[in-house]
Amino acid sequence: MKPRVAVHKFSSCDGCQLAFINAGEALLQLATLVDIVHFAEAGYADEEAVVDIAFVEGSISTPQELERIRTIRANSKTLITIGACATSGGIQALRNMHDTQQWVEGVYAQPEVIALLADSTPISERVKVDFELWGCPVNATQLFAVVRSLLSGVTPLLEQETVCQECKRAQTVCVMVSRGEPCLGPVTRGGCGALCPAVGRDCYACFGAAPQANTAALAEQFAAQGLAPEAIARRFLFINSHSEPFHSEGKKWQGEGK
Amino acid sequence: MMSDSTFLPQSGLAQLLTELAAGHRIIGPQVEQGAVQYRSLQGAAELPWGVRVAQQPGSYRLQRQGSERAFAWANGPQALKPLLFAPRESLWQVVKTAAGLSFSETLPPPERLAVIGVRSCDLAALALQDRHFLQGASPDAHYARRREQLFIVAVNCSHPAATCFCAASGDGPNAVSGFDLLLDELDEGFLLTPGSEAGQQLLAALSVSGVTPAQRQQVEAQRRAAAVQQRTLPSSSLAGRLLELASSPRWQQIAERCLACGNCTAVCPTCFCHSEQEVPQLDGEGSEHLRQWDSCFSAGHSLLHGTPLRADTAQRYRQWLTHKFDSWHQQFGRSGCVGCGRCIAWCPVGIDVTEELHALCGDEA
Amino acid sequence: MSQFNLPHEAEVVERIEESPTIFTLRLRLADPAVHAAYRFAPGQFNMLYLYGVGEVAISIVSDPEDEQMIAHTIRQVGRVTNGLARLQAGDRLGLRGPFGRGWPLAQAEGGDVVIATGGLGCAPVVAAINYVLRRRERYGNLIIMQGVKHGDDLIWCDQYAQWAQMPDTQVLLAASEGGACWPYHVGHLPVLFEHARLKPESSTVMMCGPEGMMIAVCRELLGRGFSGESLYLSMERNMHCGRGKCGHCQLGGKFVCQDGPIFSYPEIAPLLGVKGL
Amino acid sequence: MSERREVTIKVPLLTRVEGEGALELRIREGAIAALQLRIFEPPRLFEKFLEGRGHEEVLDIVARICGICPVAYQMSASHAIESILGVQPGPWVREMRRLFYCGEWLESHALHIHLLAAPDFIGFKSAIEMAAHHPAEVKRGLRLQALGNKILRTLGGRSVHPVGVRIGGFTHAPSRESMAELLQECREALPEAAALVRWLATLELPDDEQRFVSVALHHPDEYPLNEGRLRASDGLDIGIEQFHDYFRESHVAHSTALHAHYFPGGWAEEKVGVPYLVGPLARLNLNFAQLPQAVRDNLATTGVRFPSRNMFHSVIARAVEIHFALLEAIRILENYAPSDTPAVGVTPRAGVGYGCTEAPRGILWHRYELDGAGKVVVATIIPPTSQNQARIEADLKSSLEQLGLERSDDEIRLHGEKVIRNYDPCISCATHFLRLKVERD
Ligand SMILES: Cc1cc2nc3c(=O)[nH]c(=O)nc-3n(C[C@H](O)[C@H](O)[C@H](O)COP(=O)(O)OP(=O)(O)OC[C@H]3O[C@@H](n4cnc5c(N)ncnc54)[C@H](O)[C@@H]3O)c2cc1C
Ligand code: SF4
Ligand code: SF4
Ligand code: SF4
Repeated sequence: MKPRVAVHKFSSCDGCQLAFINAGEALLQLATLVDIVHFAEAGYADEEAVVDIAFVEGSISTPQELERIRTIRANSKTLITIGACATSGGIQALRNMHDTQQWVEGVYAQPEVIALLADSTPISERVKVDFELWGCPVNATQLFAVVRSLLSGVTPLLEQETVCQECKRAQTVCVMVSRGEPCLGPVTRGGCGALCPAVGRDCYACFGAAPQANTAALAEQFAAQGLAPEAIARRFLFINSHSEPFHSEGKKWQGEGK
Repeated sequence: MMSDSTFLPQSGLAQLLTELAAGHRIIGPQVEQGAVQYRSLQGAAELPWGVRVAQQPGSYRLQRQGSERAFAWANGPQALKPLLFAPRESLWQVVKTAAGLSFSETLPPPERLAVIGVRSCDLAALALQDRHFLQGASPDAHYARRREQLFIVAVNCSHPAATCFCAASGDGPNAVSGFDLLLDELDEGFLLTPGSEAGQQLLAALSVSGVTPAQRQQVEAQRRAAAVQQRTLPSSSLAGRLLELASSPRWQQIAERCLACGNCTAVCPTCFCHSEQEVPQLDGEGSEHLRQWDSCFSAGHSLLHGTPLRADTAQRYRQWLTHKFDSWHQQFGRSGCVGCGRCIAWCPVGIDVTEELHALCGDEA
Repeated sequence: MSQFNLPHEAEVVERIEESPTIFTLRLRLADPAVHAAYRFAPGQFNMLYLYGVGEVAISIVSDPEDEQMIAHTIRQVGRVTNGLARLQAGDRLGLRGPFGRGWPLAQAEGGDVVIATGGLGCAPVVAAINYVLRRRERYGNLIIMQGVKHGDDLIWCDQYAQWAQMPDTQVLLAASEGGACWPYHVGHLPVLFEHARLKPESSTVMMCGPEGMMIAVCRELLGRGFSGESLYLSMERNMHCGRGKCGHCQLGGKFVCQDGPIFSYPEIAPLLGVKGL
Repeated sequence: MSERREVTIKVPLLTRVEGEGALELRIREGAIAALQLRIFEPPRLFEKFLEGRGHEEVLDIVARICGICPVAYQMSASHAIESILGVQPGPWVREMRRLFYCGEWLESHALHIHLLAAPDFIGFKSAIEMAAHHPAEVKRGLRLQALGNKILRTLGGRSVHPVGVRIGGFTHAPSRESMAELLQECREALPEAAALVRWLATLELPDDEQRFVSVALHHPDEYPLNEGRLRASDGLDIGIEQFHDYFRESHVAHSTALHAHYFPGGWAEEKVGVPYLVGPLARLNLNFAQLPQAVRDNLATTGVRFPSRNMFHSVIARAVEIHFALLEAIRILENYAPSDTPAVGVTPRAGVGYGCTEAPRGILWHRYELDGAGKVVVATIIPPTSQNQARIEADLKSSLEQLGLERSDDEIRLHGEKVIRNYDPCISCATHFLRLKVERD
């Protein structure tokens, strides 16, 4: 029996499910290996289906979404979050540091129809998650590796090392050391292939914090290289602002700016 | 050794490269992405003429000095390591058929490489990697394949960086062996010293002349000057000493600064740790077994029964420093550090191994 | 390419369920010539490759003179071992090896053999026990001591009972928390030394288990007059290549995969008990 | 079937669109009583959290509004901010931006045609099912999509949320080798693009003549991507900074996306605006003459003529733009040389700036106000989907009436979905957040 697979979307930009949609022939191949039962963008709509594997993109930011994710959890054997939104609340979690309701009231003609939860939260704050794939967006390599592992009946392997390791293997010249750019690679989880330094810029941590990230030491180094406290805060409070240790580190420097 | 040297005027460099190119792909230093790097070299014009390098802990900057020299820089971010011990490569493949599993080795295609500009520290590192990968019951076929094809043109360092301490480690700045041909660069040309049969043959094809006493004197002075370096190592051997310091509070202090990013191990020309990885095809019909550089700073490096044995950064930093400067003696009969200073310059937060060693051993730098 | 670099195809001939999480695979190399040429010593290990997933280090438990089969007893602890657990007779896998240095069984001949193990199912010593039992005449007494944390953790009860029936063989079991029905000794493994017929001058001790336990055993036995040279420990570290190249298994200056996994006490004494080494 | 039935048709989750939306339709007494394209994509409030961020962060933020057209967001924002900072990145950057945009058009259009729209016209539930019967066409589409993504990766590091752009240009200049490889692949794909146009023209597309206003950028010398004046098919011709004088959005309760309307006489003068069309069909209707001859010649063989009032010619317009994008990419790649200065430096200063570029789905309008430190004070972003939404509802009404409201629920539902998909709505972009004045009907 082929495993049944669903791809669900919550508050997001659609970019992570594009890793499937952009996969070309691999997508067609995937369809021969699993039964895709729900994947709205690809043309399959059976949201309530019971599945073996559910991929979830997007964060939970409305009461309806909260209801929906609970149903999905109940219907899914293995639930995997894909991307920063689902895994850490994503870029829209930047609103968590503000009074969102006030924003909405001040500007929408009929704010009562805009139902938003106070925070944009990762899936794991609402229901149990089996595996989390970081990245804004995730890439096809990550996704298909997980699918392959599950097809082979083994636990997926998740990225543990820092972006620096990938950067060095690509033999990219370190932008921090050679140009003083405030690169977040040393505290960021690998998986992207160290894209940013490869195109000549600093990493902005879209793959989230690496395990045991020493953000304090890196922030001190940024400060020593002349970055203003408020700018240091903004670096940590960005794509994954809702997750630790980025949240605390950012808040710490935000305080110092005032 | 300078006795069998000859002189090649600067204009002769093109000839040297042409001769080399006859049998090899030439790898030479070039400025790319703001650093001097080993890349495929098309001609002498691509060399980093007039480039110097200022290095400090956590900092590497190119400087244009307008001098007439091509090799007046200290080392770049990578040594010979990536050329022989590839950052990521396939070891073998397996195909699944009805009959079973069929394994096949994936060796790199043979390619004759000539590298020009190699420094003495990197030759010492190469010798260590040779020992690690080529000796023992199971020599590494991938490394061996590349190593057999390598022709080395070394250059004595005339402008060591502030991070260099090859004089202290005993690996430089002047090369004594391990090269096919050795250059000492002067403003008007090069002193050439052969180091192998192949190097001798190459020399014979060049229009060289005898070395004048003035040139000889200049080279001698240059060699002496390069050996004057700022950084030092603790005066007595560290064999067995660091392990005894396993519970020093210093490790915890370093861990507060260390990012555990692994840059130091990646740029280190002797570090050999790698992990093996399986990359199966989506359809399940075949799979590839790769290896890639790993670091003792990564969690997976010491994983045992699901948790890392070296749980925190203090233990990982201790593993790095202790292995490099102490356990290495037991494994290879010498320290694993060749004094290139890369881990100092390329550490994003500028942690300096020489400073840490002095502090740990309780003596002054 | 050598058998150390490239896996050989092997076939699962038999799968034996030892406990809910421990199983034994009896393997035959697919190429008869390769199988016939395969030689190993007890205490050595193979890298077993699960197709499309990865490799793990597993000791060989079969007898070196068993020309039919290479056997491995495996405990399910993670990704690869859980996957290996699903293999059935007829399935294929990859095998590289043998690697490492085995038990000093030749050197132990003529004297007593003392086995001290702790924790759950210690495969490496099973190879040594079986080796000695099959060549009973070459050895003196065989003393098998096993310590577990809780009485329920003891597996292979039948196996211990069977061994206890063999001539000149003593089997002693201890649990730190025995529980009401635990018929054996209560306490850490060294409590068994009171009951063991130990002969410090003519014994070889082979140990396997958690490092803390092995250190305690060594300390106790040294106190009882055993020489350091007579004590052997089986060490465990993360392993990828199995051939002393990948660097994961380093323990001080040792590569556990090739310098070990069996070490004599003096070789590694300074390294024992250092946290995070 | 009775003329007097009262039916409610709901499509709770639209498939094969980007983002999530629904359609609700009430028919009473043979007439449409209510019709709502509901966009329930939660507002992600980008304009708000852009406030206080540095100008150098804006491109990484706005890219995340949409995974399918991040380049459009990055381009509109770059132009707006550069106009404030008073920098002109020069011809190299201009060309590379056009190439970058070609990559996005190629990727987005090929994705839409093959994975989202074509199954409608051929009668499949999904492209995956269609691939079993039409492997050559589907794989050709996937190849074109992949090539678009490769262009994006070469310049931007990755195709979704590219990292290679910055205010002032690009973070790096791709190597000659990588660009030569792209050129080769574009040349190989060119005949496939031409064949795609011809293939789509053979499909049985609904004949759906409608009256609507097309709005697009127009540039005197080229087919519009990054630059031009705003034109409408009724003769409007304004600078992009005048957009808000003629186009305004309002909040309707059933949608989190704002509806935009066109006020032909100027917003200040008029009470009621009209729906308008942006996107490939509107672009082609207003810029047909700007297309390269080869594109026009190929199209001529099909008998399809532009300007066109058949809404379903949108899908052909997309293919035509793929053909154009490839030719344009080839032209740029043939002249490629790496630049030492892939970006010009910028110094912060205060001001207001506008950017309007042609996203695959139509004009994407940005307005920023920066403070003296170069930080965002106010940001306004008007994505194409919210501009098309009123038009989609109007189209649905007219198409369904034309189809015949007596048809079965299934037929009506299917046709409604087809109509919506034809706009390639990008619901994820429903982030726009009106801050100034709000109109109540
Ligand atoms: C010399 C030696 C002999 C061994 N003999 C046996 C045996 O006979 N029977 C048995 O059940 N187990 C044995 N082990 C332990 C066995 O290798 C691990 O249990 C196994 O590697 C765990 O892999 P996993 O993928 O299931 O677990 P995970 O926890 O998912 O491990 C992930 C990876 O980390 C590495 N790793 C994790 N734990 C260990 C470990 N303990 N040792 C080495 N690498 C590890 C492996 O590369 C493994 O694939 C032996 C280990 C060594 C070093
Ligand atoms: S550029 Fe960034 S990711 Fe790369 S090594 Fe330097 S700090 Fe690490
Ligand atoms: S380098 Fe950093 S910001 Fe760039 S893609 Fe990778 S993780 Fe994301
Ligand atoms: S010493 Fe420096 S380079 Fe090495 S892991 Fe620590 S921070 Fe990274």
